[in-house]
Amino acid sequence: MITRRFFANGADRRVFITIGLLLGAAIVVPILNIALPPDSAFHVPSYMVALVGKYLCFALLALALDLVWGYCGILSLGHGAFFALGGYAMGMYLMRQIGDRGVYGNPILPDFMVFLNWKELPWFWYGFDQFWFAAIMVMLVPGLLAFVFGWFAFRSRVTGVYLSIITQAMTYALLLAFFRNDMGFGGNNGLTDFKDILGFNVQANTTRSAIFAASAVALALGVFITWAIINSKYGKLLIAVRDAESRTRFIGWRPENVKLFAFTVSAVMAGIAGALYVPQVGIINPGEFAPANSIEVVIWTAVGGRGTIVGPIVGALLVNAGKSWFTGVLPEYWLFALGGLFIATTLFLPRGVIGMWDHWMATHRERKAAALPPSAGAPAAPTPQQREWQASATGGAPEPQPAE
Amino acid sequence: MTFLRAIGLLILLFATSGASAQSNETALRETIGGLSSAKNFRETEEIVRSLGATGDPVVGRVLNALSDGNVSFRKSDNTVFIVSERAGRAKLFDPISGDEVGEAATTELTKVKVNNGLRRSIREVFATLTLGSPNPAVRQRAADTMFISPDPAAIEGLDAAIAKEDVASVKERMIQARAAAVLASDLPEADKLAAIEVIGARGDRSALSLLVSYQGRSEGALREAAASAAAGIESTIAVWNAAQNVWYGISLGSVLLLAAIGLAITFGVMGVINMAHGEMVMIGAYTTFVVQNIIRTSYPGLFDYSLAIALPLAFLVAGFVGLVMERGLIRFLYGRPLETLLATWGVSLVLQQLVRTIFGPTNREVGNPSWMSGSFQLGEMAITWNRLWIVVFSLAVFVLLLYIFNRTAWGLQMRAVTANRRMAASMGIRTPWVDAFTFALGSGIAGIAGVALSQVDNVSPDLGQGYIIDSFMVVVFGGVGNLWGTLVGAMSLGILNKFLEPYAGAVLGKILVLVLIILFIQKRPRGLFALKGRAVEA
Amino acid sequence: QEETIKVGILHSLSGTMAISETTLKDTMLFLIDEQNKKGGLLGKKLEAVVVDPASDWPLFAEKARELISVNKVSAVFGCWTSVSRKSVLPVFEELNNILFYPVQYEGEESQRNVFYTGAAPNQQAIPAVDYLMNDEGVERWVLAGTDYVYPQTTNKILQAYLESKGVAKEDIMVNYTPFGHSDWQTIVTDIKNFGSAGKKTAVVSTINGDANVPFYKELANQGIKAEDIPVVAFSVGEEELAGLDTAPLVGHLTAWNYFQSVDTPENADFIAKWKEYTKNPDRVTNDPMEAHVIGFNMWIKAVEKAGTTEPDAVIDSIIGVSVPNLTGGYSAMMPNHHITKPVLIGEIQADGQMETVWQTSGLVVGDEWSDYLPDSKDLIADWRAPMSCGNFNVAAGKCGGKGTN
Amino acid sequence: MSKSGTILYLDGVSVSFDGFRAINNLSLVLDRGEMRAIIGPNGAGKTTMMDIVTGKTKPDSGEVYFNGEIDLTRHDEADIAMMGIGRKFQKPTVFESHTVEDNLMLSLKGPRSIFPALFHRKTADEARRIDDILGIIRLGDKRHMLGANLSHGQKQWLEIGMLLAQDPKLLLVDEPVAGMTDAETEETARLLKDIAKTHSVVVVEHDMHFVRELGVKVTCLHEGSVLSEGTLDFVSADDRVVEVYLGR
Amino acid sequence: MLEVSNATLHYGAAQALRGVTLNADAGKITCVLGRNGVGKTSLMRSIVGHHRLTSGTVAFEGKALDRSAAYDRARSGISFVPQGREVFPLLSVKENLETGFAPLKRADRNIPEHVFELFPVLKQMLGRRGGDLSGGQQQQLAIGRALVMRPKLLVLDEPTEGIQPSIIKDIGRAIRYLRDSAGIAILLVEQYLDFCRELADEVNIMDRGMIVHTGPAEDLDKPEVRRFLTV
Ligand SMILES: Nc1ncnc2c1ncn2[C@@H]1O[C@H](COP(=O)(O)OP(=O)(O)OP(=O)(O)O)[C@@H](O)[C@H]1O
Ligand SMILES: Nc1ncnc2c1ncn2[C@@H]1O[C@H](COP(=O)(O)OP(=O)(O)OP(=O)(O)O)[C@@H](O)[C@H]1O
Ligand SMILES: NC(N)=O
Ligand SMILES: [Mg+2]
Ligand SMILES: [Mg+2]
Repeated sequence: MITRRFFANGADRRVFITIGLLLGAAIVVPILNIALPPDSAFHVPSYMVALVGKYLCFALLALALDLVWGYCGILSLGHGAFFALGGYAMGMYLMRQIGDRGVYGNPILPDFMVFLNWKELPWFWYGFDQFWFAAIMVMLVPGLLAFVFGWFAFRSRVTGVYLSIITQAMTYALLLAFFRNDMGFGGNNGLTDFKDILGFNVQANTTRSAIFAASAVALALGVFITWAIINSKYGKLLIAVRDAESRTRFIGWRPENVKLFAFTVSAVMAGIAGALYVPQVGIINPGEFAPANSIEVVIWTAVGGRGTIVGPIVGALLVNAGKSWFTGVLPEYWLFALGGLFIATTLFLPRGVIGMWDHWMATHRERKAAALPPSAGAPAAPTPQQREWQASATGGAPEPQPAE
Repeated sequence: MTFLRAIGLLILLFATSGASAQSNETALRETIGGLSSAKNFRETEEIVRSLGATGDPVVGRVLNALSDGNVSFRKSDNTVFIVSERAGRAKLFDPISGDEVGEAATTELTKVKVNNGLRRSIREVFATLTLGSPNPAVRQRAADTMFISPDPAAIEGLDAAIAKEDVASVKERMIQARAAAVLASDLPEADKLAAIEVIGARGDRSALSLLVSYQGRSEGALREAAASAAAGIESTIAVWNAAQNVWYGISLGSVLLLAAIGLAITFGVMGVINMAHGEMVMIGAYTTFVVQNIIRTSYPGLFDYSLAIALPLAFLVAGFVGLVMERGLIRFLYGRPLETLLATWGVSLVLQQLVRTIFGPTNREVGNPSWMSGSFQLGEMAITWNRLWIVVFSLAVFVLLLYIFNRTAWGLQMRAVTANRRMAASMGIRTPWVDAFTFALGSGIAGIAGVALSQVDNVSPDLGQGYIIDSFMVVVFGGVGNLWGTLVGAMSLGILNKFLEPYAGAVLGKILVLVLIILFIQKRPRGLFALKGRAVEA
Repeated sequence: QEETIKVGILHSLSGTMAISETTLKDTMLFLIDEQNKKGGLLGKKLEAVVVDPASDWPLFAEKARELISVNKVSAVFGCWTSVSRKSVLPVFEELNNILFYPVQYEGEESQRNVFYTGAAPNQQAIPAVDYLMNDEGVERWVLAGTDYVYPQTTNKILQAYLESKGVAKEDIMVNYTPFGHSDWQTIVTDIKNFGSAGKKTAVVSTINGDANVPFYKELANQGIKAEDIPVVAFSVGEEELAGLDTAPLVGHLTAWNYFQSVDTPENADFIAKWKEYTKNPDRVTNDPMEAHVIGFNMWIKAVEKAGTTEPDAVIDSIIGVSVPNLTGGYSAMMPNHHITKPVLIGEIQADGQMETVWQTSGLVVGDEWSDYLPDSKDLIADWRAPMSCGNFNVAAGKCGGKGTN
Repeated sequence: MSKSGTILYLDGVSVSFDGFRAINNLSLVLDRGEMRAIIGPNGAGKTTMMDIVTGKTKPDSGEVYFNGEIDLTRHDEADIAMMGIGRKFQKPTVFESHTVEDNLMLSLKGPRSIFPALFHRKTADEARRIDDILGIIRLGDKRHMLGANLSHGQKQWLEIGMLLAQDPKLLLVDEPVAGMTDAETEETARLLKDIAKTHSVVVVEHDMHFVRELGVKVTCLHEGSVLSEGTLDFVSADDRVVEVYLGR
Repeated sequence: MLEVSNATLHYGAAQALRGVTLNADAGKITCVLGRNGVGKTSLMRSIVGHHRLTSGTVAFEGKALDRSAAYDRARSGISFVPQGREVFPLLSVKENLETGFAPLKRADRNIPEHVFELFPVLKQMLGRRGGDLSGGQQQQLAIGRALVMRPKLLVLDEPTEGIQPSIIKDIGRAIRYLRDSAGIAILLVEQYLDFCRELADEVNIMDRGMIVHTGPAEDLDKPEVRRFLTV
């Protein structure tokens, strides 16, 4: 039991180290990018800044998903939707900032509206010329959608795969809707050709570095908030709802509210991630709503380790860095590499990178504490065969199951 | 133009009045020879018209070949041949006798070009030539062609043909063709009113088309008659349209059913979130491609049986891949359903890229065998054979699975193992065997779905991706673990889609369907065929 | 290590667009290979840098940045969809590099760093409609497309064009379908119904990619013959038809600037070498490939002219460069960064090839700003000094679209 | 019958599943502060009756009142639990990935909304209460063990502990001593008698020694309705009870 | 018939069995008793093959079982009534019983009449889903299901839990009948002391993962044995 507590401290320490690293990166990376000459060994190229900045946004998205999936058992296959909505809110602000510098020189209407013969700005574009308004919308729109969607779904006790599938239906419907040019969001091409953010040129190195820093800080904040949530009594409740939803009801909790809160917070986090992502990649289009994108987020989280705070971040960084790297060096075979990575992860790191590390450390410590000869204990990372045996032997999984 | 037609008419009269037209072969040859010097489509068309004007049935051969793009002339001497090309060589046939007269490299030949307008003319000319054919089906086709492109000059020819005709249905078509020609002529109003009635009674789309266009050209009583006849047809067509929507819905539903039914086993029954399901479908489709490819190159005569051959093969190939997947991967993940998502996603990426590497990224051609091509008319509804067979096939697969699932020992063991693997083992059930073969069954079924889907969709490495979301939607909408749910789910989504599509358009229709699914799940949080009671919560 | 000139290839090799773009990657490798056989460029060998943007639009931007910043390529050949091009535009602008874009598109763009070697709407859509109207006597039009920007814009232009030619509104039916639409039963029936109004009807299809195969299969099975209701497509080439039994589709039309069947010595030579390079006697060629051939040769020539691969120099020197195309003429790079091309209308043949049935008498200059859209008819692009502007308003007499005052 | 003064009042309650009547016109009244033992053959409807009271199953007909005034059929599980009805399930269900201690902590009486939970800090009072309960259920040395890793009997005890932590007005206890040793059974009987001093309790059991130990009024259900009611001796002397339940 | 020798078992780092040695003979009822959490279930599950022993052996009819999977053990004649019933919830009662056919020869694939004699309620409820049954009914089903397999060794983990008194008596009679007529070995885990005392030919007492006492049923009245069963 002492080991447990010690270990719990270990997990907390890891969280704070992560926060520290992120805040450090927020300061150091821009300095290394801007202040050092390009030929310096410590210079961080702008290319890297943009790339890592993008990964950080993905990490925040994965963390958001983990809050609901890892800790509350809600496997959302539609989290990309919240990310994309946040991105669109930011994109709309950036579009309005273009002003009359668009190709048609129309001071009000974005280019895509001009060439599709729109005569005036649709009402839902009002206000997006103000940053504060856009910033509110970045959080409000995904949050509200999640709230309304969750309110109905959780109250109706939609759980498990049924919930997963309707979240997928939601993002798919949004994908199709945003594809439509008539919706007024630029159709398939989405929103592009951004010029300024808060009066600074989005393409300038300094701006990039600033957005990078903002992403790192946002992620650090996300980590902190998630950590605070998870370690509160509410966090325990969240896990209780994940494991035995109906049981919580019989002791007086309302699982629908428990889930709704987490789902909404998570959607807001995803929205912020999307908003930071857009100025860094320079485009937001309906592709972000694609169900496959949301599934990928699930995969990052699983790779890193579901139900841990650092896991999704590690997973998002790892998979995306892998993708960037593989698509460059193995353009024709990278899918084999990535697919193989996923398969190998499930086989050899069944709890994800972080989960496996924890498991290993825990067993290691416990064994030490129990002072058993090593041969007597079960091996820490069982081979596939052994695990199959265990899986079939233990019937249900010893690890938490989702509601379905 | 009118001059040519007049000649055509004369000759036609001559031909159909029974006097055998002594074919002047040299003259014919000369006319045909002109094809080599025609400078544009218009000139070619004149030659076609004058060939038709001979009224000599032998020109049918060359016209047919021309329409199919199989007429060429030799660059060296401008002789015109009917050709049959294969791999850079062409066999040459005499355009009149049809006898093989030699061979040439395709590079030595120049093809006589045809376009749609020309093909249309050939079709018309052909019709007038074949109105007297001994084969009633050919006569009927001729009459139908003449109905679609009415020509007042043909009235007399039709009259003669009608008089001779003894097959009632063909006769009726001729009368309708005559009526169409009458409308196009400058005959008196009374004749035209009678013609409108005849056309109105025909009641199909081409009749409607004629009437509507005539309505635009006429006035007074004729216009009114045409309008009311057209309205009559339109109202019957509206009824047929509704029936057609149902049929389309069923047909879309059966495609969804096929795509989903394998998943109903691997996911619905076994609980494996099988993201590689679509790739199993794809493997089935590629198996079909390979089978057809071999048949095409080595046993062309077997083409009509290609699907029958592909079906068991696809089942085996996809089933085998499933078996390997289960043994190599899935079996380590029982009890950890969510991780199957990660692993099978990986497998799906690998399979896609593998197929891309082996077969290339582009679409591969999978043809419809003749019994799956074309359509037949049921009232005003065109039912395509491929869709019909797919409906039949999907239901057959469904019934088969239902039988295996509910009536066989294997089915029982399958359900026991997936409910509680450990306890099933203690009942003496060989769980690894059951797992492996159940997964293989689900994959094999997906494979044979691929055979069917290759008939309506494109065979490309992305094939599976196009179906995976719909498949999950169907299985979940119907209620996980319930085969009937999958059937009813697929059919209701198909029909719903097809009823929304005409009003909302394909895009909005699809969005609406998704929104309705979301709303529906609120009402029935465990799908259409939800299991209820303690047993489920336990 | 000998110094090379690097050329970036930015085409999706996986995901939904791989089906179209992979061939273009192969084409580029082939062209680079050929050029190296000829001794390379400026005395150096060319080196292809291939990356896979995986049909993922933001990834296009990332990969473009990687090609330019990390791999230091001199020019990039890539993109297919408009959205991928839109996604990389700011990158090319910021890092000042060159993109050759080989696919027909909706126009309404002219960017200093991009060279558009595919067709603008006036090089494809409008001549096709003219052909149908004049040669086939079409009076009633179905504009069917995939619901995204290229079809939407093209159809907007066509609608305006048709109306200017006196076609009534009720004689135009517009229909959009989602990407990858596979169940065409209803729409094909609608087309059939629309076509039975007694007027000659044709379908103008801007249906994209994957959706075409099931569309044509349905057309064939429902027995819609080209003689009755011809379909003219702008996104269907030899590559797409390779996946279809074209026998029932004979006579349906496509409009492009190149067909594999074009009977010229240049083309025969190109096809032969291409088949040899790919070691596949069945490999087909298509229009975007030709666009890359033209673009690549133009770039080679411009680099030779400038004596450097420096983008600024090449951007200046390439205007006016003219290279042989594969249809027997010369294509020239115009100041608006679009090129001159012939327009060909072809009918689909039973062997999956297109047979040219009509052809513009001369070359058509790509018109980036459509004359049929109210806000773009006054715009022109000219990247030569001193104008050097992609959206010069001739009415206002200044660069920058409309101008604010 | 008057509802006032009753803690639980069921009248004419029926429920059927796919045509099978599990509860058939059942009437049962429990006075405030009363403890009642319920026995009856397997499938008599005892668990179903608890399902109805706790809101898990809605009756097809009949009245179900709590505290004489609250119509339980109009409330859902969480409401009912909040009103003060606690339940121990026949098949023990605990939060598997929480420690024994956290299982208890989540069950402790207190506000049940999100924000208080978010900013909750464990008070000394709560800590004491948890320690007390751990003592009662004898899982003190397992307080940091995960629920999943408890043996069957240990889970039974934890369930009882969670019920105690809720401190409900009415306790519904379904087969509390199944899987316990005889000694533990006696212990449990003592515990329940202790609780019954201040609470109302309904206990379902098949263990007649245990029921005897409790020494309270016994109701025997059969086929969804009351077969016999009275002291244990009275009920076990009933021939019908012997016939369908006790056996000879 | 069944010999367990020196069995140890770990859950992760926690040890549940510490060198257990136990025999169950044909035609005898062998009882295992012990307080909660001493490892009875762990032992039974190791015997039927749900857990793999860390060390030690399990032999059945002279053959070592350590490497064989649960289904092979079932096929060799071990059938198991687990604690917590584990009926297949979505299968009907009839189907639940029929899962026991798997190890049988085709000719034997019927449900023995004595199953329904023992548990008449199962006959009435053949069509109902297992999961819908009441707790006690499920327990009856679990026992019935094990009997369908015509076992040579019947392992029962607290089979009387949740069952009404009259049927407990019937189960007792049935177990005795199975021992006497079919001569099968019965391994019974029980908390219900009286039941055990009446039935057992031999009792084994467990404590903290070890067998601390083995002897005839009468031993249960000895205080040094009782000590292990009190709180
Ligand atoms: N959802 C359901 N569907 C069908 N039958 C059900 C359902 N729920 C309960 N039953 C039946 O209702 C009856 C009453 O069940 P209940 O669980 O209340 O019995 P019980 O008195 O608690 O029995 P036990 O002592 O065995 O626990 C049983 O016959 C059971 O099979
Ligand atoms: N999966 C597991 N992981 C870790 N520890 C476990 C696990 N299962 C059981 N244990 C522990 O092993 C010990 C023995 O458990 P077991 O279930 O064998 O006890 P038991 O004698 O059957 O008890 P009961 O009478 O309560 O059923 C218990 O202390 C329990 O906490
Ligand atoms: N540019 C296109 N075809 O998207
Ligand atoms: Mg009960
Ligand atoms: Mg036990």
